[in-house]
Amino acid sequence: MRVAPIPRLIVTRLALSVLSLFVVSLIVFSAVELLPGDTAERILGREATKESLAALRTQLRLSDPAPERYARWLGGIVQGDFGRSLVADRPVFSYIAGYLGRTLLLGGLALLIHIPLSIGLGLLAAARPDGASDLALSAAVLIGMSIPEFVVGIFLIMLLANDLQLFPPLALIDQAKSFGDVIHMLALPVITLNFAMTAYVVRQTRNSMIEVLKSDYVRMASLRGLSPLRVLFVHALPNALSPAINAIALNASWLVGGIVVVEVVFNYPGLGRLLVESIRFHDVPMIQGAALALSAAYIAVNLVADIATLLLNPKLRTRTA
Amino acid sequence: MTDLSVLLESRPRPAGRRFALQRLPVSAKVAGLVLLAYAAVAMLAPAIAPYPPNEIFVGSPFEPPSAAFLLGTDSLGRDVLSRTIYGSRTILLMGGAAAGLSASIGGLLGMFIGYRGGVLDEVAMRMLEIIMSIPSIIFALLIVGSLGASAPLVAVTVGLLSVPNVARVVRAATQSVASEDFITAARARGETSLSIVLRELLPNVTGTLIVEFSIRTGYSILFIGGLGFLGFGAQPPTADWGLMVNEGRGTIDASIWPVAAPAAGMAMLVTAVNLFTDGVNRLFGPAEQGGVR
Amino acid sequence: MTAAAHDLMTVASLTVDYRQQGQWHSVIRDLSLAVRRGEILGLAGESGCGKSTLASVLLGERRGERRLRAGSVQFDGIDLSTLRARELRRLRGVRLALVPQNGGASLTPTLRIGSLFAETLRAHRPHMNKAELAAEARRQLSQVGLPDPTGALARFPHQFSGGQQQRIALALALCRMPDLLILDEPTTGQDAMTRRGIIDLLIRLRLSSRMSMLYVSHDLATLSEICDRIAIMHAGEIVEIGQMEDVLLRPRHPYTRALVASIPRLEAPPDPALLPASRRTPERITA
Amino acid sequence: MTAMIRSTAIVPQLHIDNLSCRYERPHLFSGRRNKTPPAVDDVSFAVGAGETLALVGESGSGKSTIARTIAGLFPAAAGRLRYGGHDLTLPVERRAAELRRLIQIIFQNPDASLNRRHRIGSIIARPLRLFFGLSDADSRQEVASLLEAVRLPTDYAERFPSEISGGERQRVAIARALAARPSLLLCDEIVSALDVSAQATILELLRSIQTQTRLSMLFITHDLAVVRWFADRVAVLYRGHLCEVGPVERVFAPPYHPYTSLLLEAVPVFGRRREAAGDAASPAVTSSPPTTGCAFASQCRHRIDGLCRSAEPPWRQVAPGHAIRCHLEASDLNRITGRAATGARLQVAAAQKS
Repeated sequence: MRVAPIPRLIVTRLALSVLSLFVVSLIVFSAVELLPGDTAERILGREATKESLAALRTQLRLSDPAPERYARWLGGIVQGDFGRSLVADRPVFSYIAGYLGRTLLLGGLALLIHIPLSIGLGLLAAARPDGASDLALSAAVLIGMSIPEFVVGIFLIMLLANDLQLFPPLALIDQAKSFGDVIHMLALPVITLNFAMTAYVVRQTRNSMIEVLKSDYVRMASLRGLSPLRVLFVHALPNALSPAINAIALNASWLVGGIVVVEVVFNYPGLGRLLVESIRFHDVPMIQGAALALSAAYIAVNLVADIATLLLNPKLRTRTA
Repeated sequence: MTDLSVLLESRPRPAGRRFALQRLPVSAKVAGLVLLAYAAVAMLAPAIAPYPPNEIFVGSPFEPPSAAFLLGTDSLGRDVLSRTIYGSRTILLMGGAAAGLSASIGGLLGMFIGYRGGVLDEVAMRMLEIIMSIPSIIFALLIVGSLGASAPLVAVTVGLLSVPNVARVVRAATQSVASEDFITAARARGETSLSIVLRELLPNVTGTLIVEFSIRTGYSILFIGGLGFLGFGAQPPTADWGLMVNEGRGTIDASIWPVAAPAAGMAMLVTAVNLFTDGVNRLFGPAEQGGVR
Repeated sequence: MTAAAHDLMTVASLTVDYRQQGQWHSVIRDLSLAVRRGEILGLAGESGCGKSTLASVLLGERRGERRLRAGSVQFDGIDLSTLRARELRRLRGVRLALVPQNGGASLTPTLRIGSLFAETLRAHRPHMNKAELAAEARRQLSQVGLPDPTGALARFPHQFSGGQQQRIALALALCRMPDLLILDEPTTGQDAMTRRGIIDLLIRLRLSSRMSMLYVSHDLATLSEICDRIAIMHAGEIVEIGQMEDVLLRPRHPYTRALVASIPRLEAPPDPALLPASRRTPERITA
Repeated sequence: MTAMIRSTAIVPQLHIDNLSCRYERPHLFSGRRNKTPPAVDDVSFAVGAGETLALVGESGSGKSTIARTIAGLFPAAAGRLRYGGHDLTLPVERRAAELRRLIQIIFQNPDASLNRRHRIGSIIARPLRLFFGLSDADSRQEVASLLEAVRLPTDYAERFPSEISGGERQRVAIARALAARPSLLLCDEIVSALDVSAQATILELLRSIQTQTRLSMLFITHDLAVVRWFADRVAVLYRGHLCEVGPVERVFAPPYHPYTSLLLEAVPVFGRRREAAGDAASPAVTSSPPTTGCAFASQCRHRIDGLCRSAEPPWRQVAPGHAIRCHLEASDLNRITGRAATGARLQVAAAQKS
């Protein structure tokens, strides 16, 4: 009966992730089915004759039952064939790869700033609970969380890009020549994303740190005559971090969705903006590809976050019985 | 021996009983007043808005604020103040409906599976986990994009997408209450399941439900605003804040007001909701439930 | 011998306030007490009487919501209330140690038992090497009767039973052989057999080292097993203090009397009202 | 065997014959069931009218499981359970209202057993409405007299549980149980969470109520000192196995079951300092009890090697109504355990008494 808990949990999580992806594919496929018109009409446009439409339908086997078409579509995707974009008339796969990369770049940079910033601020707030800095920080992050990303983004553009000319208003990443350029261009979207994410982690870190500082084991550590630094960094911090890491994990997955709006605001050529535009143009293969890729990223982030929290918790790592 | 107990036992003083609302922190009370003001403005929109919201060229385009147009006019010469006032109706109605939908369905589902437990609970939780592992915004874009954007559809979609989150929290609260001995005592007396849920369980998860509703309201407003901004919410010419920001941002150099007014309305509304949530959470949240004594 | 030479810890006219909703309330009022060298003093009282607060003050702990309004706390002639943090730290663990009520919660969940011992030993004796630290920790753990001390070093606190966690907490408190050991309800909430095991350890310690101890508990029967003297605390004051036998067998204060009367014991029947009806008339006790 | 350990002096009302209980959790995906050792293994006893039977054991001995099984809150894996003419193997949902009324259970922690969102008056009135159909208005008088019966002021009806002390809360729980006019009260560690003064008050209260109503009680506790003067009979439970049953005077006098002897030694002697320590090693309790032989064998100081670990110990009647389940003969037990400090100490106490 003794199965090592961690590998078993990871396998369960992995299985669930694959299941989730499968459900996503079902949803994506059926949502697109609901779009007015069919693929043939979309390809040939409004002026198409009945005959050409019928010919194309037979060629694309559009009259097959939906489950059959779904299976065929899924089979293609498993082999890397996402179909051809109706608008760009290029294979979807090559298209989304670049967009996905850029989305991950933006999200990754945002997280890179987010993690130290929010944990640092949380610890700062916990240093003096209900003190002036705590109250000011709580108010600031709460307001930051309450302003929609698109508003933050637009006003940052107005202020820092148009008026002060510190940063470019649009994140035209294709024109970046050096890594410095990339940072410069992505500064505003990264700040925007951090506005929304900071509050939650700051609050979790603050609360759990306050809780941990009150705990018996921290009290006993200082009663054993350990130095304050050791009490703080060896006894308090590692235990306070796990709720914060949970919050970061939630934020990381939120990021995959939140990035859609920010990409549109900054005209950033990422997967989110691609999805929004494909839906506007009813570019079915592209919608499917982009939605699936974004969901896969989201699920992967969730999976990584889950496993990270599992590994950080000695109670889960070494369960007896 | 009875005297002994009088001598020895310390009795907590009966705390002055006050209504829950009175015990809210000041910030939450202020936030509550702001929310009431929003509700009043939304309800009285036809009476207080100086112009019909969608009437074009009541002034010339991009007029700066003046006595006639307190917040100026937009690119089509519509009165920004009137549109902003009417916009509060749209967002409150949609946000409230979405939050109400998720809190009620999620609440019922969470209580049901939390109380019943067993295999049903495990299966339901796995399903909720799968739904939650799909990013909501993609879900929403796909559904709204394929069925055609309309205010009710957006509200329902956003509401339903939050059901798993609410259900999970309420389920956990229910489970912790359901494992307590007063529930066991009720079972031992032979109370019906319905009576246990309504009489014993519900009063102990009401706080959680209120907090969840409050959280979901803030979340839904932001979500719906975002969808509106992307063009997947209420459609033109509706006075919708997200849509107004999107329409005005191209011409922000000509006039900031068509963007600033709805943006400020939105930011203040969500701040108020979040402050209120914070207060309610302090009243009913886990800290309070752990420390009732 | 003078009183100062006699007494290890002295508390004089101590008044401690707590802040609650902006107002200060006294939880300890004008309390004087001394722990003598080599004795075990029991401090008994019911929940909320201020005994845990007193223990915390005696450890030199300072809290924002608490203030010492009057009086002094001296450990071996050192005034704890004015001591600088650095100096206080040198006392703690080395000369002054605590065994808490909940041993399990007092062990940092993310650290292995070996690290807990190593850091505690190293905090005061930085030159010890790894092998010495491990050997010392093993010695301490086997002294408190923990099975497999070597294996225990590599394990996390949650992998032990409640009774074992309490033993580990005791071993950690003892690892520098403090002059004064403060025990705050160390057996409350434990099973009878676990309690017996911990009391046996303390008795052994008392017999072998004559370490001074302040044993805080609501359990008078347990206190009577190991204490030389007992102080009864009620509503922030010491109402009676004296030799264990005098206080428990010949209590004078009405509160002590009431408390003693309500303790269930095997040897003597309590108030006749507590006897089953079947046994109030002795002739019915036939085989 | 069952007949032997049943006291002959009283008419039994509650009959527990060969009860076994098992905690198991079905696994959703694998479908297999975790094989756990039974929490209660082949336990038999009876409680007569107006009698108090104390069920004594450490945590994990299965004593609470037995109470919950009698209350119909936990299924019996095997055994016959009867109360008067009623079958107790049915879960509480399928029991007749009359049976649910007759058996009431009181829990350890009144903080958890009273719904903090209800006023005390409404908590006590609930069984009145359920079992006697009294409306809230009709029950007001009855609630007041129940509060008086547990010696609480009648204006407590308006208070919430958080506004009274722990001992008072437990008295409210007792009042709620009494509201059903039960004939059997299951008391699950009801004083162990309370201060000693509150403990004494509760015990005295239960005693006086019992004198007035001829209530039967199954009193579950880990504290032998509490039951010494409170119970009529005692049953000692070790890891789901009954090891000794008998009238309280008999159980607290030699011969003892080796486990009872150990438990008795663990009880502090009030007002006498101990000058010698016992064996300080943490008892090597294995995670699961042995499947063969005596459950207590691994911890037993008087174990007979070869026999105790392999064969089930027999029940030995050492006096009328007093039975010990051990491989050792009564005379050996008397010689070995009677010599122990506790035995001597109790005999001293008995001598003082007479």
